[in-house]
Amino acid sequence: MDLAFMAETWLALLAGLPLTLRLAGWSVLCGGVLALVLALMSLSRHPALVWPARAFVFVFRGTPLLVQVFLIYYGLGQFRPTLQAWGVWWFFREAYWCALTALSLNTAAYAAEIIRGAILSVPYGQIEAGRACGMGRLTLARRIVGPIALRQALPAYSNEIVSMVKATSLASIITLAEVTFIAQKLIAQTFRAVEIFICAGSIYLLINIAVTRAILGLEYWLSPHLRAAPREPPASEAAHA
Amino acid sequence: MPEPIVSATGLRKRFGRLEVLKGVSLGAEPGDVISILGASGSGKSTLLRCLNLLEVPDEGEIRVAGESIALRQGRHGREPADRRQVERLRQRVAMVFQSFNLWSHMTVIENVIEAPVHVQRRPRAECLAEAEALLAKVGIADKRNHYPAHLSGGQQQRAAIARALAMRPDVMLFDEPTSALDPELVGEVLRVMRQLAEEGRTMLVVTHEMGFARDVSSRVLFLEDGRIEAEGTPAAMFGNPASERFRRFVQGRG
Amino acid sequence: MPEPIVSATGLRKRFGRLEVLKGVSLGAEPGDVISILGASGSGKSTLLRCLNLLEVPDEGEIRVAGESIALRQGRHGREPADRRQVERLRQRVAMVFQSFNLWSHMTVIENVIEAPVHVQRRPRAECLAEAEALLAKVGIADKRNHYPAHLSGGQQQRAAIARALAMRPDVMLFDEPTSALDPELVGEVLRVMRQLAEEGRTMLVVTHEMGFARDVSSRVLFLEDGRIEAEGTPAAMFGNPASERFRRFVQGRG
Amino acid sequence: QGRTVRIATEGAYAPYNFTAPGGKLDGFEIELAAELCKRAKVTCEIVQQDWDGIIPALQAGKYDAIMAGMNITEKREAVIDFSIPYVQEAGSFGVAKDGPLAKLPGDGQVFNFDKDNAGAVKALEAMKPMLKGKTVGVQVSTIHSTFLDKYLKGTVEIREYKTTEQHDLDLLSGRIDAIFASASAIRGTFDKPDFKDYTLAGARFSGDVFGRGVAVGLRKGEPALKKLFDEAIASMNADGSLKALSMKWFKSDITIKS
Amino acid sequence: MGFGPTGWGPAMLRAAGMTVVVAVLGFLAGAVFGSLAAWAKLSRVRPLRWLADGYTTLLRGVPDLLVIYLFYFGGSAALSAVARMLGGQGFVGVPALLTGALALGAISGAYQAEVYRGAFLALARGELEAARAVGMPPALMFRRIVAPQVLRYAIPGLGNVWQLVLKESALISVTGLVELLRQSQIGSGSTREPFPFYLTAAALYLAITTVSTYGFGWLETRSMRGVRRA
Ligand SMILES: Nc1ncnc2c1ncn2[C@@H]1O[C@H](COP(=O)(O)OP(=O)(O)OP(=O)(O)O)[C@@H](O)[C@H]1O
Ligand SMILES: Nc1ncnc2c1ncn2[C@@H]1O[C@H](COP(=O)(O)OP(=O)(O)OP(=O)(O)O)[C@@H](O)[C@H]1O
Ligand SMILES: [Mg+2]
Ligand SMILES: [Mg+2]
Repeated sequence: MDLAFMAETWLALLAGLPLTLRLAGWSVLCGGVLALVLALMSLSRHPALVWPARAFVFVFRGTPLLVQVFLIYYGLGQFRPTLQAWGVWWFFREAYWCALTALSLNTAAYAAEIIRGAILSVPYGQIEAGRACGMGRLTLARRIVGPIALRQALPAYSNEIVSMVKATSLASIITLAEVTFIAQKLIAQTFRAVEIFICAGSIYLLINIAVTRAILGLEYWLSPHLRAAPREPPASEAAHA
Repeated sequence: MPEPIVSATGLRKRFGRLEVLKGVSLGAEPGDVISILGASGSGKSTLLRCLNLLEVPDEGEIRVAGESIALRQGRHGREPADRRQVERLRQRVAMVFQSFNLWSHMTVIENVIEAPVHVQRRPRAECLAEAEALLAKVGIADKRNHYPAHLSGGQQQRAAIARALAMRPDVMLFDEPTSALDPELVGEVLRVMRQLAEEGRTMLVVTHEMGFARDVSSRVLFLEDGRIEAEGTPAAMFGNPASERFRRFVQGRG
Repeated sequence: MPEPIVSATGLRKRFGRLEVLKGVSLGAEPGDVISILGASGSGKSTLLRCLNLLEVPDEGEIRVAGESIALRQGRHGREPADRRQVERLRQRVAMVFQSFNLWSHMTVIENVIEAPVHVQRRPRAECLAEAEALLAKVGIADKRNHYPAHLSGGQQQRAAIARALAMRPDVMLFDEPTSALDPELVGEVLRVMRQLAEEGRTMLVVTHEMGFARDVSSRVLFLEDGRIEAEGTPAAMFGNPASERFRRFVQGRG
Repeated sequence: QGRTVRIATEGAYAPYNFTAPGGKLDGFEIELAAELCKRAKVTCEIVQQDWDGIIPALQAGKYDAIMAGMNITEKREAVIDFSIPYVQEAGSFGVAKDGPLAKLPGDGQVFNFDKDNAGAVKALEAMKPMLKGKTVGVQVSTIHSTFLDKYLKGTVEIREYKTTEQHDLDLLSGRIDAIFASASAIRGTFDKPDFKDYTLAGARFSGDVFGRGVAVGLRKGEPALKKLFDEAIASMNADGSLKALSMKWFKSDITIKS
Repeated sequence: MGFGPTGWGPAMLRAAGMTVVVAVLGFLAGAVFGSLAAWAKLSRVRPLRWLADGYTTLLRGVPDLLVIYLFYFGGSAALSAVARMLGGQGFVGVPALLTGALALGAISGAYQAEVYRGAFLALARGELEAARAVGMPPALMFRRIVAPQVLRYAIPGLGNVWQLVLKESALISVTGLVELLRQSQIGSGSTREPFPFYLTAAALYLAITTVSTYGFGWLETRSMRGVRRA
C-alpha cells in the first residue's frame, strides 16, 4: 500500500467533509422533527391524520433515496415555469436545498417508524399511572412516554443517523462536491478504487464512530434503572430530574 | 346529608363479550372510607379504574366534587368529552395500583415528586421535603435513590402509596394497598390510612383485609359478578350479614 | 432423620454495599412445609431466589436432592460451575414469583404447558389435559385462552400457581402466593397447598398469612435483617415465642 | 488462434454501446468488436459491466478488454494499456437557441491544439468574453472536464455531473447555461423533441487533453493481445469499413486519419 | 415502457425480480449475522463483545459500496491467488449473486444486531427469570421466550432494515448483476430518456414495498397479541 498516496488522497477528501457534515446534520435534525410529527399522526386515531402519515412513510421508505434525489432535483427541474410562478424556484434551483429536502424527507419516513415502535413499547401500566395523577397529554409525553420511548428508540435511531451520514454521498449525483464526489473523481483519475474508497471509508467511519459513541453514552446515561443499584445512596437531589 | 364527593350511577362496563360491571351505583361523602370487597375477577379493580376514567364506562354517570364527567360517543366507543375536565379531576383523585406501576426510569423520590412538581406545579423544594417525609412515614427513606427494579415487593408498594399521597388528593383509590406487606407494615399502612380518614380524606379501598374493612371503614361494599350484592356499615355487614353469599365469602378462609 | 431435599448453609448475598443475607442456613426434608416470615425488605424473596440460583449467593452452599450445587468464582462474581446441573435442579424446584412474571406473549394455557412440553418433553396432549385440570382447580378455566394482560390480579396469581404446579416439582417455592387473592380464594389455594403437602411435596412459602403459617406449615422461620431470628414448629413459635422481635412482628397488625 | 477474448462494455452509452429493450447489446462498438474479432480470428464474448467497476474488474481478470467509448488519457495509460485508437471526436458546447450563448463565435469549426495551437487558442479567446460568468455543465472526470479545467477555469463556473443525461436535464431546467461534451453525444440528445430549442454552438476542439482518441483498453503486459487489436483496427481503417461504421452510427466520419 | 418486442417492461420486471432475490438473501444472511452479533454484544465475555462492537461499528460506519467492492474484488482476488497456488491460472470469479448476498448480509447484519439488542433490552426481566426458574436451558429459552418477544419489539426496526437492504441491493450492480436501478440506468443511457425509467423503478419498488409492508404489518399485529396498548 502506498502511504504517501493515501495521505494525499485523505487530505483531498477532507475538502468535502464540511459539506457532508452539513448535509447530514441538518437533514437528521429536520427529518427528526418531521418524523416526530409523522409518528404522532400515525398513532392518533384520526383517519385524516393517520392516512397522510402512512402514505408519506410508504412512499419515502419504499423508494430508493437515489431515485428521490433524482426526481426532486432533475424531475422538478422540468417544471421550472410552474415553480417560478409559485415563487419557489430559487429554492429548487439550488442542488444543496434539493439534496437537503430529499435527505430530510427520507430520514423522516424511517425515523417515524422507529419512533412509533418505541412509543408502542412503553408499558401500559406506566402510562396509566401518569394518567391517574392527572397528567395532560403533553406532560405525559414529556415526563413518561418520552424518556422511556427515547431510551427504547436510541439503538435503532443510531442506525438511522449512521446511514444518513453515508446517504449524503448520494448528493454527488446532483453536482454537490462532498466526500464521495471527490473520491469518485479521484478514482476516475487514478483508478485506485480500493485505496481511495478505503480513505473515504475511513472518513465516514470516523464520523460514524463519533456518532455511535455519543449515542451509546446517551443510552448509558438514560438507563441507570437497568444497571445495578447505586453503590451508596447519594444524598444529593434526584439524578436527572 | 352532604353532597357526595365521588359518585357513580348505573355503571356498566364490558370487555368484548364479558360484562364486568352490570350497573353499579355508589356515592362517597367527604371523610368516607369505603371498603370494596369481592371475589377475584368480580370487577373491583375495574370499578376503581372507572371512577377516575382509566376505563370509560359503557353506561352510567360519574360525578366528582359536584361535577358530572361529560362523556360522549366517540369513534371507538365512549370517551370523555372534555379531556381537561378529566385531567383536573384526576389531580384530586389519586390511585394506588394493584401492580404498583412505578415509573421504571425514575428513582423512588423522583416517582414521588413527579406529579406534584410537573402536574400540580408546586415548588420543587417543598415537594422534595414533603416526599422525604412521606417516604420516612412508609419506612423506605433509605431507598429514595433506588430505581423500582431494585426494590422488594413491599418496598415498591410503599413507594406507590407515597406517590399517591404526595398529590394531597381529596379522594384516594387504593387497589389492594397492603397485598405485598407484612403484618407489621400492614398495621403501619392502615394507621396512615386511618389518619387520612380522620383528616377528612375520602377513600375507596379494594382490600382483602377483613380487619381493615371491619375496623376502619365507614361503609363496606360487597361486589359479586359485577353487581353490588351487599352494602352497609361494617357493624351491620359483619355482625349480621343479610347476604348469605357475603357470609360465605368472609368465612372462606380455609 | 431423612436427608433434606433442599438445604442451604451459610448463605450470604450482597447487592452493592447492601448485605441482604448475612449467613442463612436451612434444610427442608421431603414433605416439609416451611413458612418464611419477615418484614418487608428482610430478604425473604432473595432467599427463595438463591435456592434455585436465580441469585447466586456470594457465600454458602446449596444442596438439592443430595447434590451440592457447584459454584465457581467467575469474572463477575460467583456463578454456577455447571449450567446443566442448575437446569436439572430447576426442573425439580418450581417457583411462584411475587410479581407473577407470566409470559406476556402466551395465553394462560400456553403459559401452563410451556415448561412441561418444552423443558420436560412430556407429551403435549397429556400436559394439556393436566393443565385444564389445574386451571379448573384454581378456578380460572374460563380464562384459558386469555393473555395475561387481560386478567385481574388474582387471576394472574392463580395462573402463576398453576404454571408452577404443572411441572410436578418435588419442591415448590412460593413467594407470597395469596397476596392478590380474596379470603375465599386464599382458603382455596391453601387447601391445594395442604393437599400437596400431604402428597409429600416439599414447600417453602414466603407468606404474610399467619393463619397459614400456624395451621399448615411444619416449621416457621422468621427472617430479620438477613438473619434467621427465630425458627421452630408453629406451636412453639406462636404459642410461646422465644423471640421478642417475632412477637412484636406478629402482633404488628394495627 | 482459437482463444476466447472477453470484452467488457457498459451498455448504456449510446451510440457507442447501448442496450436494446430485450437486453441485447447494440451500437457502434458492438459491431466493431464483432468485426475486429473476426479479422483477428478469435472468438469474442461481450460482457456488460457498470462503468465504475470497469477498470478494476479488468485488472482483476474478469475479462480481457474494454470497449466502452473509453478515451486514451495519461492517467488511464498509467494503469492499463490501449490499442491504437479507432475514433476521435471533438468537444463542443451545447446551448439554448434563444439564449445569450446562441451566437458563440467559431461556428462548428474544429481546432486541434496539437496541429494548430495558435488557431485553437485564438478561437478559444474569441469565445471567452461571451462565456464569462456563465455556468457550464460537464461530465465528471472526462476529457471534457479536463479541458474546461485547463482552459476555462475562472472564466466559467464549471459544474460536474455523473452522466451526460444529467447535464442535459439541467440545461433544460435552466440551472446551467451550456454543456460541454462530445459533439455526437450532444447531437444524440438534441435530436429528441424536448431539446428542439437547443443547438451546438461555437468552435470545437481536439488534440492536447482530448488525447489520441477512443481505443480498446487492455491489461498491462499483454502485447500479443494488443497486437491482435492494433492490426485488426489498422486493417479496418485501411479498407474503409471503419468509416462505414462511423457513418452508420455517428452520421459523420470520426475515424482517425493519419 | 410497454411489453412488446421494443418495450422495456419485461427487462424491468426481470430486474425487479433480481432485486427481490438479492434483498431477501441479503436480509436472511443479515438475520444470522445480526443475531449472532447481538448475542455477542450482550454476552459477558469481553473479547466477544469487542469483536461484535468492532463488526457493527465498522460495517455500519463505512460506505456500503466499499464493503461490496471488498467482498467482490477482494473475494475473487483471494480465490484467484489460491487457485494460482494450486497450479490453476487466471481469474476465478466469485458468483456475483453469492457475493452480493453475503456483502448485503454483512451490512444488514450490523444494523439488525442493533435492532435485536434494543428489543432484547425492552423485555421484561421477570419473564426471563420465570423461564430460568423452570429450568430452561439458554437455547430453549431463546426459542420459546426471548425470540418471540424480541421479534415483537424488533419488527418495526426490522421493517426499516428490510427497506434498507431492498435499496442497498442497488449497489451490487458493481458486481455485474442487473437489478432494478442498474436496469434503469442502462435504459436511460440507451434511450436518453431517464424519467420513464426512474418513475417505473420507483413504482416497482413501491410495489415490492406494498407487499412487504403488508407482511410486516401482519407480523406486527400477530406478535402484539397479549400486549395492552395505551
Ligand atoms: N437487584 C437488586 N439490587 C439492589 N438491591 C436489591 C435488589 N433486589 C433486592 N434488593 C434489596 O434487597 C433487600 C431485600 O429484598 P427482598 O426482595 O429479598 O425483600 P423481601 O423480604 O422479599 O421483602 P418484601 O416482603 O417487601 O417482598 C431490599 O432492601 C431490596 O431493596
Ligand atoms: N383489559 C381487559 N380485557 C379483557 N378482560 C378484562 C380486562 N381487564 C379485566 N378483564 C376481566 O374483567 C374481570 C374483572 O377484572 P378486575 O380486574 O376488575 O377484577 P378484580 O375484582 O379486581 O379481581 P382481583 O381481585 O383478582 O384483582 C376479570 O374476569 C378480567 O379477566
Ligand atoms: Mg384487581
Ligand atoms: Mg419479596
